[in-house]
Amino acid sequence: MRMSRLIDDGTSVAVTSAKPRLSLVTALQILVFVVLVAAWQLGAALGWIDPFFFSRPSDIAAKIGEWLVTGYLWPHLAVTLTEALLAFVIGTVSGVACGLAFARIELLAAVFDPYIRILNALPRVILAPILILWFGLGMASKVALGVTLVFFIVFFNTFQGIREVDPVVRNNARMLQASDRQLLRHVYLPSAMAWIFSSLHTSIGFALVGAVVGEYIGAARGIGYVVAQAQGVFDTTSVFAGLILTSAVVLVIDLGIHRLERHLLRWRPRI
Amino acid sequence: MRMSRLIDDGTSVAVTSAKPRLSLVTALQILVFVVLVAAWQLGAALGWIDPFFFSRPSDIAAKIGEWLVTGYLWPHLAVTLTEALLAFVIGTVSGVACGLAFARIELLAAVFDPYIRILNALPRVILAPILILWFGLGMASKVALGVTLVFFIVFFNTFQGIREVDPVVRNNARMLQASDRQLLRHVYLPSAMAWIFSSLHTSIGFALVGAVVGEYIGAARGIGYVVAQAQGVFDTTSVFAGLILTSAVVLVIDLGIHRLERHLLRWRPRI
Amino acid sequence: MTTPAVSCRKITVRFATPSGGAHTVIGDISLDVEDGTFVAIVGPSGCGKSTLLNLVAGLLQPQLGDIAIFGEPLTGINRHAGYLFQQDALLPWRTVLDNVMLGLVFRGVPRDEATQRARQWIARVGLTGFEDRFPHLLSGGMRKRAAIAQSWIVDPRILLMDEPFSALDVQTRQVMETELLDLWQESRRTVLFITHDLEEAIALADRVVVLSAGPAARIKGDYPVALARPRDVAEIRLDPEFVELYRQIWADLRDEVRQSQAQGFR
Amino acid sequence: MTTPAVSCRKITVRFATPSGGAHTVIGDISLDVEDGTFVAIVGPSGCGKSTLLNLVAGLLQPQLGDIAIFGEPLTGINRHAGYLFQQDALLPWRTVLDNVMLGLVFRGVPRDEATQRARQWIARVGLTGFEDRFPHLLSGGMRKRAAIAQSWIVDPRILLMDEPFSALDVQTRQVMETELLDLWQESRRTVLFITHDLEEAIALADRVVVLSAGPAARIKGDYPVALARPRDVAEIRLDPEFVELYRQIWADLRDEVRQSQAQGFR
Amino acid sequence: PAADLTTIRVAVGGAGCLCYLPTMLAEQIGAYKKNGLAVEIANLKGGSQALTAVLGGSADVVSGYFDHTVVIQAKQKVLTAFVAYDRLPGLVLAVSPKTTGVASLKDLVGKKVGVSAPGSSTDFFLKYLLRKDGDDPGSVAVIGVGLDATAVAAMEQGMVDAAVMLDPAVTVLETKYPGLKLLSDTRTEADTLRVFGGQYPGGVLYAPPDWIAKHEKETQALADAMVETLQWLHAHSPEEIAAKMPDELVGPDKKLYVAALKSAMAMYSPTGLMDEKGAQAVIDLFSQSDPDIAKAHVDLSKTYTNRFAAAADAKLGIKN
Ligand SMILES: Nc1ncnc2c1ncn2[C@@H]1O[C@H](COP(=O)(O)OP(=O)(O)OP(=O)(O)O)[C@@H](O)[C@H]1O
Ligand SMILES: Nc1ncnc2c1ncn2[C@@H]1O[C@H](COP(=O)(O)OP(=O)(O)OP(=O)(O)O)[C@@H](O)[C@H]1O
Ligand SMILES: [Mg+2]
Ligand SMILES: [Mg+2]
Repeated sequence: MRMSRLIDDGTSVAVTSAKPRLSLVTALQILVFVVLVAAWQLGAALGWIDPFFFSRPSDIAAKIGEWLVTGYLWPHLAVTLTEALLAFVIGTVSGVACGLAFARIELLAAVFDPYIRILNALPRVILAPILILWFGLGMASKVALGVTLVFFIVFFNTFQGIREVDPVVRNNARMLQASDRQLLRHVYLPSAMAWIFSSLHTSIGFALVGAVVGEYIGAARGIGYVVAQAQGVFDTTSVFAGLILTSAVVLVIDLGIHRLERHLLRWRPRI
Repeated sequence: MRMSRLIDDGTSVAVTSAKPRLSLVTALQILVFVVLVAAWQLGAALGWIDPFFFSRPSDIAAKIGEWLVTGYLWPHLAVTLTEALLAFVIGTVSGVACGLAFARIELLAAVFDPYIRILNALPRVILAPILILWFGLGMASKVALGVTLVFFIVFFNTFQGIREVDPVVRNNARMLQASDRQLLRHVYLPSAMAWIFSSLHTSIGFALVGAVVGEYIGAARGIGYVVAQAQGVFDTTSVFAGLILTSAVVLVIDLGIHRLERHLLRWRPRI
Repeated sequence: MTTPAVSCRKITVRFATPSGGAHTVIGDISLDVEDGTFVAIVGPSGCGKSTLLNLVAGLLQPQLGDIAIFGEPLTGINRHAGYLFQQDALLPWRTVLDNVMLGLVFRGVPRDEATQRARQWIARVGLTGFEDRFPHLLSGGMRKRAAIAQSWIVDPRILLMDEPFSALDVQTRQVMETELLDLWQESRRTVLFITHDLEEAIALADRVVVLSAGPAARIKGDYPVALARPRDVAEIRLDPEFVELYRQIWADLRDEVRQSQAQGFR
Repeated sequence: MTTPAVSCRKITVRFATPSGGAHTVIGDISLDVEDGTFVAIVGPSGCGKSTLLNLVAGLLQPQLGDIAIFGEPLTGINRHAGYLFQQDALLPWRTVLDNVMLGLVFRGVPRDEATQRARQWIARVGLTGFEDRFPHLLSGGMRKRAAIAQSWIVDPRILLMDEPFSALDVQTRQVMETELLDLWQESRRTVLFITHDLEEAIALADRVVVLSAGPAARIKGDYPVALARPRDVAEIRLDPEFVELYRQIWADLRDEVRQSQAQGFR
Repeated sequence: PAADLTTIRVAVGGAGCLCYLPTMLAEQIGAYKKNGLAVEIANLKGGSQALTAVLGGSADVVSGYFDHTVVIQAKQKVLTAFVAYDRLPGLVLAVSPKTTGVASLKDLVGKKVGVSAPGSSTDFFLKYLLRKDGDDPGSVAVIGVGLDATAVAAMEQGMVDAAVMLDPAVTVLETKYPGLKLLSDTRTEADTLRVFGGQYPGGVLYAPPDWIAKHEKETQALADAMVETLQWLHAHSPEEIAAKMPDELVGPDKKLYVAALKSAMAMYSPTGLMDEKGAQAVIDLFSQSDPDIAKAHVDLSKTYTNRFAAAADAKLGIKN
């Protein structure tokens, strides 16, 4: 463990406990993947795992290949991703905005606190029919479902992040005559940034969950629709293929978030 | 806004922007409640809101009263709460433990990072059948569903919270010869506490969501079962009554979490 | 008589103790500071110097008593004051340059002009070449110097400084002291300056206020410093008048510190 | 010849600059410290003093060169050293008492004994009555004193101190200096002591090391202090030998600071 | 050209169920298009959700079980069926392969029985069977197990002792466990008559009466398309039907699908007409099970109309 990043000039001494090397990490990741998949395939072959319920990796791969070749998947994936991204953006923006407002306006926070908690405890999936009622069977209802999941995760973290601001730094900015807006922009937001990003990693997953579950409950297209249909005809392979593909896509989006985070939080001491 | 809590000795001067007074807050909370309920009831009476979809507050209150009197609700509520609490505890403990492990062991974090993200992006509700397959139709499958929701929220926040520890404080403890265990107990955990608590507020809600949704999909008792039954016969009143009651219970649990948080984080400067 | 820049009337400050009691930090202090004077505040560690500055800054409200700034009762933040905090107070997510120009940006100075003025100030505190560093990459003394530039650049009518130079080596410190005196000479701002270095206090100030040991600190002594201006911070320490004043205040201070130690030490 | 307590051989430290380049902070320094000696380190602000202490503490690895502690190459944390950091380093979630006894708790000392010893130390640094306060409720000087107690209580074989007394008023400071000398006299630990106060350095140390201005700081001078022990930190400043030494080192230091300013200031 | 087609949004509560097959088949054989309709089929998790979607205006027509039009009258809402494509309900009460000693309904007392969801048609069916047999419906523990893989898993693992199921789930189990004990199989006309004393409608197309009034032409077109489809269906073998269906509805096991289809063929009505006795049977069944429905005095004439199906039959020259 080091206090800070050092420059390694090649001639230098060995450095203890450096960041694990990239190639090693990749190798191990692949190893884990191979082991898991092999165990699954073997389990299915030996009858420990019932392929009726869990399918087989080889079948899933074949199914994914088929979808990619026939292009069957793209329109569904496009719909689901659009919904998830919209839910993510809307949920994040509103979560951050409300978190800021609540953290700054004590009366607001005190009065609405129990209501926010009640809403957070509502099982949204049960409310899905109501969302469909309000927003129809199209994208809007799925986006709404996703937003109800993302919002609270982002909200609670933003709220807490703002309260974590170093009082001395905040007072310094106030003495430098920052207006409330400027305080928000230059002090509260950057200070809460680590908190907000932490919630984004969770919430991108939940945005997708919202979209897929919404489609699963009622839709005419989207991955959730595909999965629901497959489940109806005991096509476990397609269920897994659909889930795996969506996860892969989220992984890519999350990587983007991670990049952004690294950039925006480059001012922090590296541990 | 004040730098710190002052003692008000009665004779003292007016203090600017003090914490909003408790009675005012309560009054406003009740006002908000009354306005919302009245609008709802009135909307239903005037036909703006279709009671078929949204019921009426008076009906809901009557239904809750009936349940309480006949005792119909208690066994269901008990089941759901047990599931939610178990999911909450298991999810939190495992989330914190994994968060700690990941934050401390870089290789582990690097290798499993994509897998954690993939799992987080899986729509659990679709996996509910698989959970039922593994854990049966009883409580265990609902607890498992709740855990899959709670775990990630707590995990990501713990992971980040640990990384937020002040490097100087950490180095100080290391120079005082803290062992790795001691470092964890005396430095990392307390430092991450604010982060962990922030995630607990979100996750208690999700623990309940997991339990109720699990029951909704397949169970013989529990609030989710009651709600599913009511939805099947278009009994919106019971749906809302069930949801409202559970939310109320979560509110009480969350209050407990809040108390604990206040106690454990009493060392922080009040803003 | 002109209205004083800062006027504290019978101020009392109490803090809650963990055990639920009250800890009186400042007990019934009154203090007037005329506009344009340089006041140094000295006193034992933990007696309430920073608390006093927080009061004048408007960051803390007293339980009893009133504070007026240029004759107006102080409510909320003191808009006339700049404050150099005892602790690290730079925005960690801003580079040195951005930190230094922050006050200008807040006041709506155009970015170009602000950048240019900030660069000048960075040079004055000897941080040229470190403009694009984030604070955690600086040494303690460098952070302090950046903070000095940050609070001086906006040229506030009242300058509150809490041990600004204690993290600096002797030479850099003299440079900064001279810089401060030059600045003050030009614009005659009101300065409240906390220091542990009595020599520094006398060398710089028009008036040295000695606080008594806490709890319930009072003003123990209030010494006018009649030394001629402009002063050379290095030379003046040899001035007999300086030495005499030092002896007087020191005697006063020593009593206080002794008392504070009697309460706390051993 | 005995093995030195600390031995640095041709140490070079570079940091990455934001622009992607490298900034050499310490350039090829070699330094041996015999066991039981009290070494003071002085040098201009930002020259690399804290970096040097981090190296000896094992918190930072040099790009080039080796460090040995009691003859053993240093890998990871230096288990023989106690470190009093320049920044606030108390655990904010622990009361003063808990903070002070932390090192003992880590070493498995029974709680009762640890508490008792911690209370003694709290008294020695004058914080009696503040045992159950959390750090953010203390003044800057009080926090520093708590940190002093925290690092001294475990009585490490090598004591690293980074500007321990600069936040203290003159009198408290003398009390702490005396305390430190007493402690050292008893147990003859090895001390590396960074200060900006040259008088303090000479009054306390066996040896004063002057670092040159950065970048690539080197050892500019290394002065043995032959003043008799035990010393009275207040009286010794009047000793002619002291004054002569001060003059010598000051001349040396001034050059350095001037150079550092020429690079940075204006 | 597509621009001339009227778009109708049809909500189905679980497109995988064979009971709804004609809805999808019509699309596959181009029956909708032929009648000037563009149909957009939305798949919902359950029949009640499909109904809610139509009442809320997010869909126009439900392809679902007739019994919902009865239940909903207790809530002062009216929905009218205009084509009945299933003349048998297709509900099967099967005993878990893990459970021994259940030979009749009586043996279910004190046991756990799975239904798709509490409060659903399967639930009511179970209770009706029990009551008819003279058993107390409260004496069995009802568990929601869904319709598809969950239900199969619950049966296979013995999490429930018996379950009310639909196809293809029943056929899946039957294939895996050839001796599967069925306590009641309303995929057959015989069992349906024994249980209900007449035909008992399953899947129908229904819509709010005012929608029908405003969309006479479209309703008729839907009825026409559906009856054509039924005719086509009975004129083809299960293999040919399966070949027409989209892959995602057939699933990975075509043989299984065909097998299920075979046992389901009798279920599909050739005419699309509602049997009045059957409709009355539904009302009776639900009035018995649910006091609210009994109180509501369901108006049979509002629950369905044979007007459109009769006209369609006439057009195609089908004799009734
Ligand atoms: N983590 C880091 N990354 C990059 N540069 C650093 C880092 N830490 C210190 N530096 C640089 O190293 C130089 C020396 O820093 P150091 O803290 O050792 O100075 P110092 O002699 O202790 O100064 P002071 O007396 O002001 O405390 C400074 O120029 C600083 O900017
Ligand atoms: N927020 C607070 N809550 C409770 N007590 C406080 C608080 N801030 C300061 N105190 C107490 O007030 C007293 C004075 O603190 P202050 O920071 O004003 O001292 P100071 O004179 O600046 O000391 P130093 O020279 O060490 O900085 C101390 O005893 C401290 O414990
Ligand atoms: Mg102070
Ligand atoms: Mg330093």
